[in-house]
Amino acid sequence: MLELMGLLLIFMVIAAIVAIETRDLLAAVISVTAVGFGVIIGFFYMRAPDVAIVPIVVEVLILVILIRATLRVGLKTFVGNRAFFGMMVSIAMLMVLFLAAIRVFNDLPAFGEPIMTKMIDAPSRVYLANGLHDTGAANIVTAVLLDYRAYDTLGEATVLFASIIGAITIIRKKARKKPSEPEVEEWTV
Amino acid sequence: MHYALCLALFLVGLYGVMVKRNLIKIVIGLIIMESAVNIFIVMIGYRKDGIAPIMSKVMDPSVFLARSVDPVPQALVLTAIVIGLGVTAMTVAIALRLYEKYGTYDIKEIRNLKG
Amino acid sequence: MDSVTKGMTPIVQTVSGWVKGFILVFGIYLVLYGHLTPGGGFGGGVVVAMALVLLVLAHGKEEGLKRMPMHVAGELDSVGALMFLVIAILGMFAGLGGSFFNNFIAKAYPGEPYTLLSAGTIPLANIAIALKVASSLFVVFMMLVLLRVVYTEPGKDS
Amino acid sequence: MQIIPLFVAIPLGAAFFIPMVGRKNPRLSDTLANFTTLALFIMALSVIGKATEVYWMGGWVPRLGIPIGINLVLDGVSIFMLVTITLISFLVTLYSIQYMDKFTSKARFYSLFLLMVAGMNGVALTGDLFNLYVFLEIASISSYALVAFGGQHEELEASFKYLVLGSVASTLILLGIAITYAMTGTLNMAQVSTVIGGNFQPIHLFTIALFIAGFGLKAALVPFHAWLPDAHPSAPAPISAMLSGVLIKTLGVYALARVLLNIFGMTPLTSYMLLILGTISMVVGVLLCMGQDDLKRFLAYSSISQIGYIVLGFGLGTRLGIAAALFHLINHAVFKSLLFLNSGAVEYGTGTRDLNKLGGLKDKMPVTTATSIIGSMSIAGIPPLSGFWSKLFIIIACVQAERYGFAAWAAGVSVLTLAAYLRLLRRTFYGEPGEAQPAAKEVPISMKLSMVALAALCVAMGLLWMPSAQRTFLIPAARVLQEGLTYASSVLGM
Repeated sequence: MLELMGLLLIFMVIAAIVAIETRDLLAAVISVTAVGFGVIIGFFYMRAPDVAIVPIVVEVLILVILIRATLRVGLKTFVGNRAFFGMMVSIAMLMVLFLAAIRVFNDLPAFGEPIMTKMIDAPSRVYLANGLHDTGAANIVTAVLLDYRAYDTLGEATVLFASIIGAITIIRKKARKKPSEPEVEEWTV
Repeated sequence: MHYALCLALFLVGLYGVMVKRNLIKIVIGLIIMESAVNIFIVMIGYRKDGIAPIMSKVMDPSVFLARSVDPVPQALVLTAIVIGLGVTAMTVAIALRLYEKYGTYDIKEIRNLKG
Repeated sequence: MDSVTKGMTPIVQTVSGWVKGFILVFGIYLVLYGHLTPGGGFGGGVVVAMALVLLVLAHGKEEGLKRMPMHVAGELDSVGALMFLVIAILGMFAGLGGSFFNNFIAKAYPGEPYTLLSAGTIPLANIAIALKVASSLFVVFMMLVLLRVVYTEPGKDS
Repeated sequence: MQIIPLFVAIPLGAAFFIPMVGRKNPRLSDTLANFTTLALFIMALSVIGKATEVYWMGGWVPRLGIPIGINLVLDGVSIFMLVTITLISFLVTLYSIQYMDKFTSKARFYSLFLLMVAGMNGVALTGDLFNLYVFLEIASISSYALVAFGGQHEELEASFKYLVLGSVASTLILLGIAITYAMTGTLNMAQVSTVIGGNFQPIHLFTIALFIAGFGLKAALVPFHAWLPDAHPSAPAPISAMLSGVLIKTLGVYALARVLLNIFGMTPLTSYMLLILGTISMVVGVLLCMGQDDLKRFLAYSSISQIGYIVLGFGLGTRLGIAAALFHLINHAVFKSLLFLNSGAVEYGTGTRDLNKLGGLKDKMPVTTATSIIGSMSIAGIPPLSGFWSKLFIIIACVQAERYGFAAWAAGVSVLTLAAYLRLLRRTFYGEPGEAQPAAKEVPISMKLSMVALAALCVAMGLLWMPSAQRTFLIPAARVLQEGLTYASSVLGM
């Protein structure tokens, strides 16, 4: 059944190439959403239902944001690439990276045999064996997310907070004032 | 094989970021790169014919340990997705403001700074 | 974009009125039972946010902002983040040898597995995260999607 | 020790709290932010000289030697970085009280600022690879927003460029972390280090290359430096000071040193790579900086050059080299933030930072002139100021490690730096009065205070090389990095 995953990945690569290369705006945005939904199907296939719920909504949100960002300004098609020379250099660099990576990726454990099956003292085994007893959460992903590695989750919430505050700051209409002027507070929407 | 395809997806995104001139295309490139890394992370935790890492009353703990996929990458990827959303939101915010200032998404016409 | 400010047709408005309650309940279920089933604070939070977004799309920006003004959403964002941090810090005080993010409730009163109260601080943390995520996504949506982007001519720059 | 998580929790709490109250009361946000950074600085001073301490989040101590929780490690280098970060951030918040009156939304400025500080503190303390990534993103995302804080054309453009390259860097780092996890099954730095055990396969070299590219982008080493000369000048002056002073060092140089030296262990190949990258950055940075007409762009290019010195010192891998690099790191944090704050003062007083319009400011702005002279002479390496000592020790370390060529480059670049800064001083404060000179006025008190404090530190910092200060502050830090792979045993207690 691993071939299915391979097919899904090939589909995603094609969708990604379309998204990058097409000149039509709407096609590009829809193709990138297709990549996103490919990721979600992959998550379901790889037994990660927890993870799959969040990106469904996130993908839709990103789709809406991107469509608004472009359609709103009435821009339908794209113009081309950077200079030809720079493009060739980039492609050559990426090819070298790809060939190097293919060589070294043979060292990775085969797909379908995670490292925790071989490593006797991998933390994952502890989580699977003792998670329910330690934390009381039957969902081991939640146990990892909110108890064993809760500090990461605090960081994640903080990233979201920072990006919201940052986006509000960037969007605000009036950024500069005279030092003597009083503070103005506005919400742009 | 699977990992190489994942990397190809990553490089397609990187290509978009490096070569394209349109701000929205650059954002799309970034999103593709993030998707590629996310699916890579979940792939390294997948176990063939595995089950989701959620215990149920009827399951024997030792069977669960022997069959469940790795829960850690799934926890990591959830964090990575939310971080990716934050970055995307901020990128689009800046792109919109740049549009307000310049009336275009083309990076060539925006180029004021020498670099 | 008239539909954004005024809302959609009465048919859409009526249907979304029925649906949004279900979405909201589903979101809250995901949050509260996140430690037992797939879901959790992030999944539940985004679903709750989508219920609000649906309201805005169906009834228009004005109506949506009347129910949930932007500065309230911004403050809820801060409150959710602070709540999560406070849960973490409370762990430091709970008993001797407490530490940051100590699951002090589960350690002191281990509940019956597979029930709502089994996981100590995890459901509380889920609620805090859901509050934070829902208000964040609502703010992002309102800001980036409903923002009016107008190109200002050079020279008229504020 | 319960103080360790507070280094992250206090700035986070303040950052979440300030937007709620600061909306109605701007002066309250000034007070809260300054109080927070001052408290952090005092806390950082109080842990100097402590032995290595490991804090397990959530009380998840290792079970049968398997680290199941996230750990914070307070060792010599972490203490060193914490002192640097909190010192600069305190003086910068002090400066911001009056400087940031030029902008709206001050409460959100402080919130983003404190998030950045929390992110950097988190990076300095963490002992877990993925956690490193998360806190790196917190610091990066808030810095993207802060660069665009002014909302003008150049700010937005620079911020977009910075954001795109920064996100590419973060994604490369995340890919590196994912491959590391796939190979070792763990994220704990100490355990990763024991599992790899200095036993390299090709894929480890590939991972190291990903980390060097990622952290190199964050640190703006030369082939990856394109964003820095745009982003650092565009930001408001206090933020430029933070970015050039500590951010690139914490997210770039420190994280790179941790990963390369403590996890993978230094090999001749990585050592040589760092030496080359450092030297190229040093030379290219100083050459590009000489042709600049914008005061802040000049300083930004000079930062690239000085980062090169630090990386060169780390690349040597000897105890003296690492100690000198750390010494230069803290010195550069002090004098580069001073110079950026000076440039902010010049902009505040005259309304421009174009060197062609400046000149002859010494009578109108005496405090700014005096502190600028101290800062410039320190960065140019004039004895007895701090920059002289750290550069001298980097050169001595090169000679001691028998890298004579690199020593010659370092000495040559330091002469060029001196020439560049002398010219800068002449064009700004001395020479013919420029067209902006008549309207110039001296800056308000909080900005003066913080500049004078930094200038005093420039003079005093040379004392850090005295034996007693060296023993408690520099040497423990250098030892952690130099003894690379013993990190694992000291963290896991084996």
